[in-house]
Amino acid sequence: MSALLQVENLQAWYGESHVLHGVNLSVAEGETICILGRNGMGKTTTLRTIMGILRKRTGRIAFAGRDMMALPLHQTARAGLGFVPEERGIFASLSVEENLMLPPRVAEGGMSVEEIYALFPNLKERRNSQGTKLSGGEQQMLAMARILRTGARCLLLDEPTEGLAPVIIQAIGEVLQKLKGRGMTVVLVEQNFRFAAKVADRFYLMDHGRMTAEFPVAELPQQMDMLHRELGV
Amino acid sequence: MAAKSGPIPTDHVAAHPRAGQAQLLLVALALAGLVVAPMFLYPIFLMKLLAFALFASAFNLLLGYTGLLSFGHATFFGGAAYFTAHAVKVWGWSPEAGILLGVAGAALLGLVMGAIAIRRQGIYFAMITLALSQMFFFFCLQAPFTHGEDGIQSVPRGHLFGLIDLNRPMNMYYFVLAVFVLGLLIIRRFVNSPFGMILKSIRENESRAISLGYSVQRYKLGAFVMSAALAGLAGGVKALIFQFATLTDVTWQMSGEVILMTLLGGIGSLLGPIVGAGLVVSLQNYLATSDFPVTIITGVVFMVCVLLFRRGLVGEFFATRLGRKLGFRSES
Amino acid sequence: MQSEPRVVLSARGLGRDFAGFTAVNDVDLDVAHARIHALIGPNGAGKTTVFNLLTKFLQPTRGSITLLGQDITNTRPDKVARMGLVRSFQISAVFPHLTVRENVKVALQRPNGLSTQFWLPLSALDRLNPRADALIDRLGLAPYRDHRAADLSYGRKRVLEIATTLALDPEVLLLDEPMAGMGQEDVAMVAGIIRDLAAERAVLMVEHNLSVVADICHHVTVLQRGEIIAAGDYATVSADPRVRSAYMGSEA
Amino acid sequence: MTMIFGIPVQALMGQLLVGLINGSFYALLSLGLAVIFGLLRVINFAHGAQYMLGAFAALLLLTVGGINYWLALILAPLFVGLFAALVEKTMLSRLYKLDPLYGLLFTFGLALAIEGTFRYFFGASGKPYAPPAQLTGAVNLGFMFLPIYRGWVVIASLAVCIAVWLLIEKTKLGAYLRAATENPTLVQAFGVNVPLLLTLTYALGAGLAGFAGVLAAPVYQVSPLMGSNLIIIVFAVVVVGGMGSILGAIVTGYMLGVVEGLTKVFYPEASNIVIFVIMAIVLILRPAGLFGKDA
Amino acid sequence: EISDGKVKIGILNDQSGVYADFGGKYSYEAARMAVEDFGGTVLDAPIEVVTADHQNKPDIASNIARQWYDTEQVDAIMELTTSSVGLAVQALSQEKKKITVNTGAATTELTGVQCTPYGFHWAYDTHALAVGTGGALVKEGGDSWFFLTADYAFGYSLEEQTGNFVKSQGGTVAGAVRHPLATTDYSSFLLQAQSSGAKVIGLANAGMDTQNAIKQAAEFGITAGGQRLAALLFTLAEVHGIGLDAAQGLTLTESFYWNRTPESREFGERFKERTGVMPNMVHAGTYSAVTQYLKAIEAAGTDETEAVAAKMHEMPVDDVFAQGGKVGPNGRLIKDVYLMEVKAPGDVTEDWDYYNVLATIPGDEAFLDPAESGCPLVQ
Ligand SMILES: Nc1ncnc2c1ncn2[C@@H]1O[C@H](COP(=O)(O)OP(=O)(O)OP(=O)(O)O)[C@@H](O)[C@H]1O
Ligand SMILES: Nc1ncnc2c1ncn2[C@@H]1O[C@H](COP(=O)(O)OP(=O)(O)OP(=O)(O)O)[C@@H](O)[C@H]1O
Ligand SMILES: [Mg+2]
Ligand SMILES: [Mg+2]
Repeated sequence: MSALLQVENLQAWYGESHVLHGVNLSVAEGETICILGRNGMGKTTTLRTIMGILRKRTGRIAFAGRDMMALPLHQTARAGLGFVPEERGIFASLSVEENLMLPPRVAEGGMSVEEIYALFPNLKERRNSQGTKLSGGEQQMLAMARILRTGARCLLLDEPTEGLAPVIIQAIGEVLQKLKGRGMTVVLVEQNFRFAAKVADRFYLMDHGRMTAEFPVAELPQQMDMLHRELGV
Repeated sequence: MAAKSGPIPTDHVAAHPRAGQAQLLLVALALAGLVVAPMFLYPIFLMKLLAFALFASAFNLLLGYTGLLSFGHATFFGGAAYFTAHAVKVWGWSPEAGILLGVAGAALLGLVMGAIAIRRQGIYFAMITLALSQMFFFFCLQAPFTHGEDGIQSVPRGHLFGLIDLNRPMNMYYFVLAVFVLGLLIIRRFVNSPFGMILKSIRENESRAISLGYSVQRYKLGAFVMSAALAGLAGGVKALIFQFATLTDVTWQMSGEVILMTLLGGIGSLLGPIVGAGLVVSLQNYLATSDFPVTIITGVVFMVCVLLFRRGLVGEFFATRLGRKLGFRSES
Repeated sequence: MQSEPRVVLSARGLGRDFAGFTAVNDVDLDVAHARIHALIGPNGAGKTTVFNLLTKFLQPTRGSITLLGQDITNTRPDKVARMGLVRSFQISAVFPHLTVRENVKVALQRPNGLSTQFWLPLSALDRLNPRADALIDRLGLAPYRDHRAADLSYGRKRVLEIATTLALDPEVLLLDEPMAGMGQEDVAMVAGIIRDLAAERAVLMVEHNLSVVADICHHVTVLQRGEIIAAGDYATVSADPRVRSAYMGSEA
Repeated sequence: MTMIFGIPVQALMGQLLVGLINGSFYALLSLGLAVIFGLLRVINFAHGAQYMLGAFAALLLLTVGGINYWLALILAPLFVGLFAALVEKTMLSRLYKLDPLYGLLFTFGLALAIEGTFRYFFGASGKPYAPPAQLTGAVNLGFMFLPIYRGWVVIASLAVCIAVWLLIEKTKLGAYLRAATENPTLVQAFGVNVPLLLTLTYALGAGLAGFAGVLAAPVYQVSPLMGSNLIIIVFAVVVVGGMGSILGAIVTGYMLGVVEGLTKVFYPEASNIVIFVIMAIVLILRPAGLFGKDA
Repeated sequence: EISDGKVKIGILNDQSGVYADFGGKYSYEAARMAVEDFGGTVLDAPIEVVTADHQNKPDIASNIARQWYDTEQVDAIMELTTSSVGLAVQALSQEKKKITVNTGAATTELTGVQCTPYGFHWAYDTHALAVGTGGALVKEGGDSWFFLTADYAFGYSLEEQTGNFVKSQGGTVAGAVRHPLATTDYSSFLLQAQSSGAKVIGLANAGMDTQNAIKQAAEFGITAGGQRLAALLFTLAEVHGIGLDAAQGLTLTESFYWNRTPESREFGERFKERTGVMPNMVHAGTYSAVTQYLKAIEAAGTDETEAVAAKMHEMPVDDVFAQGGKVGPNGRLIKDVYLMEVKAPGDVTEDWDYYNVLATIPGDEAFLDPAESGCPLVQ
């Protein structure tokens, strides 16, 4: 089975500072992978580069057999990639519901608004208030929810549990399981190792702009020492 | 509206070890240039340049270091020009007293306008200052002492401290140069003071500054009044240079012009507004007596500058390798 | 523990409405010297709003607040900060174009009264360097001392923010999710720092990382839908079935 | 005769109507400006120049191409919009990432260049443009003589205002645009072709200015300077209405037309600045403008 | 005897604003034409004409004037459209001891309280306009007036002088409304004028303001309703600018009309050849002013200011612009002015032939007696 998302020797720069030094990554269809790493190692940058937001980049990115390097930014989403940014990106000038409805549907199979509201009752209750008036955690929910509607095949989630109450984290874990059941592919960046361990099939460890280790969830017990050393888990 | 700058490269080109000396040398050269300039160039033109450079620098004190875009600075410049002109012509005050009155008047106007506008931010701040300055314009239009469209004409330059005859162009020139240098020194000290540091941090993140215990309104008001007073200094001097105070100096176009000068040169650096003012004034001066259609050229120059030199001419220079070697940092 | 902890910050009947929506209602809170007090609760429960009310970034609709024996219900936020109540922000708040050291010095210079002196040169601030560097070292930011804050990664920005807050040496410290987005190794470090700090001052913090709460907090207040549903030490609170279902889920 | 403040009621009604007519120009112009500002965060200083372009386009279409008013009413805004799209695509779009000041500065330069060019080729004092034969003459309303053309101006501008308002508020377009002003990259990452959207928006705003220009051509002298002082007043209208609020711009446009009209009766010298007085008061009391959402 | 070996005349006026057609580049052409007609040299020294745009701002104007005098050896400055500019440059020129001949500005102050020994006022002034338009209309029965006045000094003095003259002829002033400069919409003011019931609406404004007011007056049926429109400062150039449809029936005063005599026709045609437009009183006046200045130099045998100014005060003015004109001790050129009525579009047989000359007002009536002008130089 060939990979749905294939990244080879990806390099990226912010202005003159070189941040990614040859990232290799491959994600099979329906798989959930998790990128671990300390602060500032380039996890966010990896997602932003794959998404095409950071455009000063070299290497190869293939998604569903298509070369993504030449694609203009707005086509990336159309190709089926969905992105939840670390800083959430809730729009202040839009209401919660408008925020939710904003991203265009790119394919069939996204969740319906009812399903989403059932999943995140807070959002339903606050749906007419201004997007950025939500609490930090609610904004995080909204950012997730927004992308679930679009029917993207592959989600890039940047620390989706940051600032969330344990119940909600649990709920998101369940959502991810459910999505996996539907064949969704997920690239997760996480600091919350316990959460990641529950949902990921495979782990990458990132250090200074490179992937330094890769192992399936089954090998987790053997890798704990290394993780402890690298991350302080 | 704080200026955003593009992504900043983390690996700064280290300043050359003798960068400080190089900068000092540049400043000394520039000063020497200004001292001998009237031998080669028309002194009135040079004085105009200095007056506007000071005005733009005063404006930049607010925009570049506090992030407040005032669209009403003509009030202080033109208002001070009227005050000085009136004091000198009608009351027979000495030039230095007249200028001081202009400065004080501008500071007072700044205090009033600032106190009203400072509670608002960004474009709203700009709009309130615009509105208030339009009212001041209307006042000037209607008040008898300004003589409406005619302005206060034939303002005597008088004798500085009762001694130096300012009617002699060279005396006047060196007087203006001294005022200009003094103004710049004040600005330089102001922005590089602990107070300036707080202004900078307010511009960067206002609520954080509040949470650290700073009453940001007062700092902003302080900067506003300072900027107004210095703009008034420029205006008062201008009235003596041209022996004239007119409505032109209190129109919104004048407020716009100083914004242009500052942005063209580059905000947030001391040199930027001076270069910007120099460019605009020279352009106007050159085009006024040439055959070119003035506005087309001015317009195109602005467009080109905005598109190609976004950090302003000086900002772009600082961002070049040479600029960084000389130890300049584009600060905005 | 010692005899009677001295209450430095207290709120009575605190409430705040937003256009018909009650975000905080009838909250009583006592924060004591040398104690770490945690405020937890589901997202949107009103924790940040309580912070905003206490620091006067928001004006309460109801209730009163007392800081160090003085009523601050109608005091301006900068005044409150000068009285010794300083907060950090949930969404990272640094001065992006200042260096790490300058960020800290902005805070350090305030109690010194240096900040209004527009006639002094910047070098007047040099005497603050040792104290700034000490703080920076303590929080592990030494390698980045001369970097602009904007260039730091997210987690380090949070650490910097704490450093800046500490520079004021506040009587009462309000920390809004100080560990959110931080790597595990930093979490442990920051938790240690907070524990140290609390020896000489009161700390009120919002935190979702329950292991940290369990570790270092003396007292926990649980908020839901703007109201207090439980209060006590961690063991008591975490045993409360309402807290479990509303906040912790089955995990904790 | 009944009097109000020493003015006969009849005369006052005439003044109110006249104010409303002028208000419809303000509404149309501020609508375009509000669209551009609200959505692109660009303070379009070239708006007055684009208004003038619309009027000149109509004039040139007539004198050079023999094209009548009605066709010009469609063609001239299209032409102005196209020109604006070109400017946006090649130049203005590079400035979005920067502070809004740069957009202002650029469009200011653009306005100077356009006006200068027209002044160079057509002189400053301008040319007349006759109203279409169908709309000449006037009707006697009893209290005043209403030129038929002015009546048409009110109808046309109301219709266009409502259409644009519906387009932006009632379609998803509005949400895209508002979001794109905050974070264009993210919106684009959601699959929206933001650059195209912005180009079209700028063209729409400029086209509206052009439309107002054609409407104005038979009323005012068509001159390169006709728009130069307008921008600042129209911008004040947008601010009073609440920046980003399309409805606010429209309603405030009409309202301020009336207020200005009344000022012309009671204190005519101040009629140019009454808008600024109102702006200052509104901003002090209601910082977000009459219709703006609180920031 | 010619300083710096040449005679340099500066034409300083508005070349990009609302008065660009009123004077503008055409005045510069008129000046050059005068120099060419004069032969290009005076006392064997070449004559040069320079020009600049003062953008209607007195401060810009006095800057340019100062620079011309200080660095470019300009000997005299002429044209100087708009009163504030005229006054500023005349005052500066007195200080610098240079001659100004004003052909573009209207204010009587130039030769009144602010007169100078070296300042001349050539083409027209507010007094002539008041007497011409005001006086003639009262005689025709237009005895009640309402003024639309631009809110600045020029507007006031035009209103005041015309009003006074109307009253002195037995007419009344029903009211006035003062509009800000550069107002675009006059409908509100026109309604007020309409409801005042006055027989004549006097437009005490200039340039684009007058143009828009006239245009809108037609639209609101002012003239159709029986009221007359009197544009107090309006010339051929502006009539051409708004077109006869709007301007027909308008009454105005000019001191020159190209289609009045064979000489003026010949001059007009030559001027049009060069510029594409027929001259108005400002252009013809500038031609005359330059010519007279050169004649004075010739007569004085030097370009020294004092001597030339004396000659200019002395010599009669006889050229295409003025016949039997004389210059008062206050610097005022006294010559005939003409009351015109703008023809209806159907009555025009020739391009630019826009006027019927209704009356000729003799110079002594049109202009203030120097003795009464308030000029301190006149005992
Ligand atoms: N806009 C930017 N400009 C310059 N450098 C940046 C920028 N954003 C990030 N960096 C740098 O790039 C490196 C990688 O940052 P990135 O945000 O990808 O890290 P991360 O692994 O996601 O960290 P965190 O866990 O803190 O979110 C860091 O060293 C950071 O300082
Ligand atoms: N300015 C405001 N206007 C309207 N509603 C607001 C405002 N600020 C907060 N709210 C609402 O009040 C509620 C409480 O918000 P708050 O930010 O205090 O939650 P929180 O407990 O800090 O949550 P989290 O853990 O997610 O940060 C939320 O539902 C939020 O939407
Ligand atoms: Mg990250
Ligand atoms: Mg919160």
